[in-house]
Amino acid sequence: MTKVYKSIAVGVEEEKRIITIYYKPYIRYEFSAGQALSRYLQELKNGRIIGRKCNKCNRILVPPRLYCEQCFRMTDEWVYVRDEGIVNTAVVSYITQDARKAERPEVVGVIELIDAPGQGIFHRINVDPKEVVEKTVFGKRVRAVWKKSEERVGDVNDILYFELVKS
Amino acid sequence: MEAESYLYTVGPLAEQFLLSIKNEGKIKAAYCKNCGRLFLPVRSFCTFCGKEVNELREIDQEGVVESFSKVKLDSFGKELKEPFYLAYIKFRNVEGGLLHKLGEVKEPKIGMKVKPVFKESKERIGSLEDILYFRPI
Amino acid sequence: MSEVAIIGAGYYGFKPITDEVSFREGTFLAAMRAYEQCNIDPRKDVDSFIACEEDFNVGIAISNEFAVDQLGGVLKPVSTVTSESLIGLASGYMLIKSGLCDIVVVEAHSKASNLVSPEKILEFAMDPVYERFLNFHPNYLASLEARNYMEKRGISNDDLALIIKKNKENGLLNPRASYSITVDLEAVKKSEKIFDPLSEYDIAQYTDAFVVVVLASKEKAEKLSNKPVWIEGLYWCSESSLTPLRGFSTNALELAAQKVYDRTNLNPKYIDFFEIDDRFSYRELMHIEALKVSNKDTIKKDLREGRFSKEGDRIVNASGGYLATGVPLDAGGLARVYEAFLQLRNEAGQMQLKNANRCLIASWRGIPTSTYAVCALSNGA
Amino acid sequence: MKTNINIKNRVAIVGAGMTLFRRRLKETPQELAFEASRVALDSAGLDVKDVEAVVIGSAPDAFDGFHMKGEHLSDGSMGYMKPVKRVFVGGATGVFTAIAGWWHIASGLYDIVLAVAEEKMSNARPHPQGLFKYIWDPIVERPLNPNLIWIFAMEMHRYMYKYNIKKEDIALVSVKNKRNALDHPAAQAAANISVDDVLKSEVLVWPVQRLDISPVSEGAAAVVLVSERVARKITDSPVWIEGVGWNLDSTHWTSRELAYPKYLEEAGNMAYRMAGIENPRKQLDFAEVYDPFDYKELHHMEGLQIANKGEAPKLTKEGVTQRDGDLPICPSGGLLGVGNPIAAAGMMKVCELFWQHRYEAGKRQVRIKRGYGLAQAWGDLMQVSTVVITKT
Repeated sequence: MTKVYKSIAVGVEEEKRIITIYYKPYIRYEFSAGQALSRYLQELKNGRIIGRKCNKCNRILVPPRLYCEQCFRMTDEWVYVRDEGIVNTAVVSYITQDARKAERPEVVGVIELIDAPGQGIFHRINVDPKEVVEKTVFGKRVRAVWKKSEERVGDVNDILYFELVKS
Repeated sequence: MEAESYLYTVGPLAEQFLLSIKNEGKIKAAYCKNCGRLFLPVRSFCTFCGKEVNELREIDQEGVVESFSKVKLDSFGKELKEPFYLAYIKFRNVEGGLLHKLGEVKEPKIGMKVKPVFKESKERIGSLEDILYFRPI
Repeated sequence: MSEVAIIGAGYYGFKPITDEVSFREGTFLAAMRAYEQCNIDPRKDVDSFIACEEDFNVGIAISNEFAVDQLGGVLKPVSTVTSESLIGLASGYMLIKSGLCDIVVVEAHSKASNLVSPEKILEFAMDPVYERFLNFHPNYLASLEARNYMEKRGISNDDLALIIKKNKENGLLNPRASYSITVDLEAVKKSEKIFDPLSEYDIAQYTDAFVVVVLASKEKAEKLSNKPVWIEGLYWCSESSLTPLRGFSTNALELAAQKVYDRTNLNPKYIDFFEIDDRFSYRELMHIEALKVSNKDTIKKDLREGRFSKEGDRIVNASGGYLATGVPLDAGGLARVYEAFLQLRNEAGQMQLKNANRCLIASWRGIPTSTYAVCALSNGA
Repeated sequence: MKTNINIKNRVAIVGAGMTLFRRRLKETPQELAFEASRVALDSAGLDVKDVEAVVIGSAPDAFDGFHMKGEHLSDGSMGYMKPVKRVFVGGATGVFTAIAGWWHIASGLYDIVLAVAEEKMSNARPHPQGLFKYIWDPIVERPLNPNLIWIFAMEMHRYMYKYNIKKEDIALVSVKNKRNALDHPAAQAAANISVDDVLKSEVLVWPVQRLDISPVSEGAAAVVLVSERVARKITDSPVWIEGVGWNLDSTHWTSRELAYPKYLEEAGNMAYRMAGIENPRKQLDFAEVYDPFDYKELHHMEGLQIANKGEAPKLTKEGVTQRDGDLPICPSGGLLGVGNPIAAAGMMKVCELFWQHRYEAGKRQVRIKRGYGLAQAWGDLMQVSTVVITKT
């Protein structure tokens, strides 16, 4: 027999009547970005994308890492890559982070960088949602659109979004 | 890295425990039919023998201070304007006990007998905060 | 002879702040050192990896996601044990004993310097109905326990000062002991008892540390290492995390230690040195009792006679313990394994103890838990 | 991986139990863990005294709202004065809890181990989905304000693009599992729906719609694991754990091919090798594949090599995966139908193995012809899978 304990289900209205305990947590962090990502963020501020190259497998890792996870060794050098790539996947979001309805749909996806094959960046893509639904955006070439240099702070949001490269 | 806030359910038997504080001004303990233990804090299972528990029983309201400390820092590590005595209090024939404040006391002692002082019944909401503190007998 | 050995161990950090690395980079540096020591390639030689971490200590909701690349574990059996790192070590031990794995890597780290409010994180571990409402700094749970214990044993703050002095000064020879200092007993006595009856001296601070340990089966260990350190026995045990239910007890540690003694046919007399949790000064004494290194009637006398010092006959925390190195969150158990590993291989430099052939390690997860692990290590001599 | 398949000690499942899965339950996390444990122990005819060690599985601490959730759950999980350990591999935790229980016994150190998984998701306000932002990289991803569903939508869409798979074919999974769940006594989201209902449901993150997703749930599930010696003594019908596998891919999901779960192939191979299975499509009787989203069932069937790449929708369409098909997938009703209290949902799948093998699944019963069943779970940043293979 499938043994199921008859736990007590509570409806949304009923929850207001039973005793519950309210608690407001306070948990904050100041993360060390580390050597690789610190430089990455610094270069974003300069309007450039930088990666780390592993001279054993010859891959360029973006976002950069101090170590090559495939070869298990320290990566060897810093390499700038163009802010252009190919759309690997894309979706249209109609909801916010905490599951509320978004004011307007937002397209996000993974952009595989031209100069760092196999390495993708996760970001917003400024494209008609129709292109996503019809899957025509897949494989298309896109380029980063940056904030003005005085507005950049060293954050992934220094890139506003990626947009289609007009051919 | 947490939610904005949490709303915890307290469990079916602990709810009865909190209601008896609210409605009767009484601290009750959970009673395990299987092993015969009375225990606090109240939960709907017996930690000791692993059986379901669904009964509360009245206990002697007189407690004994097992230990105490003068609390000077709050949960943020900030200095409290009004330090208070935190105590661990046990009750006769009851396993476990309760953490609470001591009041109306100058120099607490381990082994001191205390009893709970409740808020006015209309102010009680069904929480351990319905007990203002424990005071010496 | 035991079937599982430690063949490599490496670390990075043991400093109050390690801003120069991310937690992943720090772990990578520790892992590289551990692998180099036993000359293994994690991409080829390791069968499984275990990371010991808690989400709220890392700051990521599923910390396991971020545990893999820096260990060389990509596309391998990697998992997380959310517990004290000695309990993670126990998992590696069991994986080898089962016959499934020959080499297992266990990792733990602390990036405590990333935590803005460690006390609020600890409060978040307490019970929302029965504990959190009082709004006190979680260290007061230790205060209650300390007063209860001190009263029962007739131990004074002067006695606790002896532990503080012993451990903080033992650490002076330990490169990992960032909090070691020479201790002026008078200054300790005068310090404010902010966590009444404890002062800041009685409470170990946090540290950043990254520790990686390589375990191997007997066959592999003998092939890869000329100085394997054998795991003779281990056990772990929890009582209840609910302080008001449990009261002040180290029953779970006592049981864990007894199980290890029973399984290995050892008793404290056969153990050359002890590395045990001392995150609160009085706790070292409670743990000594639970491990039967002393007992309730003799503990005060043994302490005052210096029997737990490096010159004594029951050496406790020759490394300096947490009071000297700081508490590296759940990496504490592995940190102690690292200290024992050096001693048992006669590689502890100025700290080296004579005749260090067998060590007992006891770890605790700190307040509000009652989770302990005990591990007996030996160099086979 | 040079995993040694000469396991010294065989392990059996001898009891299983669970709570209701619901959006909101009155019990505390400890109490839910207790209820599932108690029912599982009773079904094995064992007492708390018999349990030698406990393994707990639970997903992010942020859901229940407890730091060190394993410590909080321990005495509810029959762990008082016992060795207790919590394991955690994101969504894959439920099945992994059984795997960790397995290695306790396979090591020869323990004979009777309780494996318990629990999740309480509705404590968090305003919505538990908000918590998922903390699963992303705090430096390069969190600043983009991601929603959990984004990554799954990105994976789903890549899968659809690469193998040219249609939404209506994916929706068949949701229809099947929610219908299967009508026969599950703990089910939260059982329903008789059509493909059209799925396609017309609210679009959350295209291509993910409301009915493609499992619900927010609370609940617990547990199994009792024992050594061969004990199993022979206490039951005539032990369910043997013949294979276990787990595998974790790189954190950097943006540099992985999302259309195919390579890590699952590796985890599956590890378990198949141990169980001596060479052709899963032919040798398995049924599989409880992880299905938090409908496309995931298809994705996972392919990773498990039950279907060729891109061909799981075809098997589904042909009815192979129906309860009366040749290889039933998710006869329990899965996460889509029974509910998804994360770790507990994975453990529910292990419970289902137990009930199916013992012919205790009632109306959900599938035919056991060849003797093998499989449960699988998946998690982290689309990067980890855990697999258990059982045999009658």
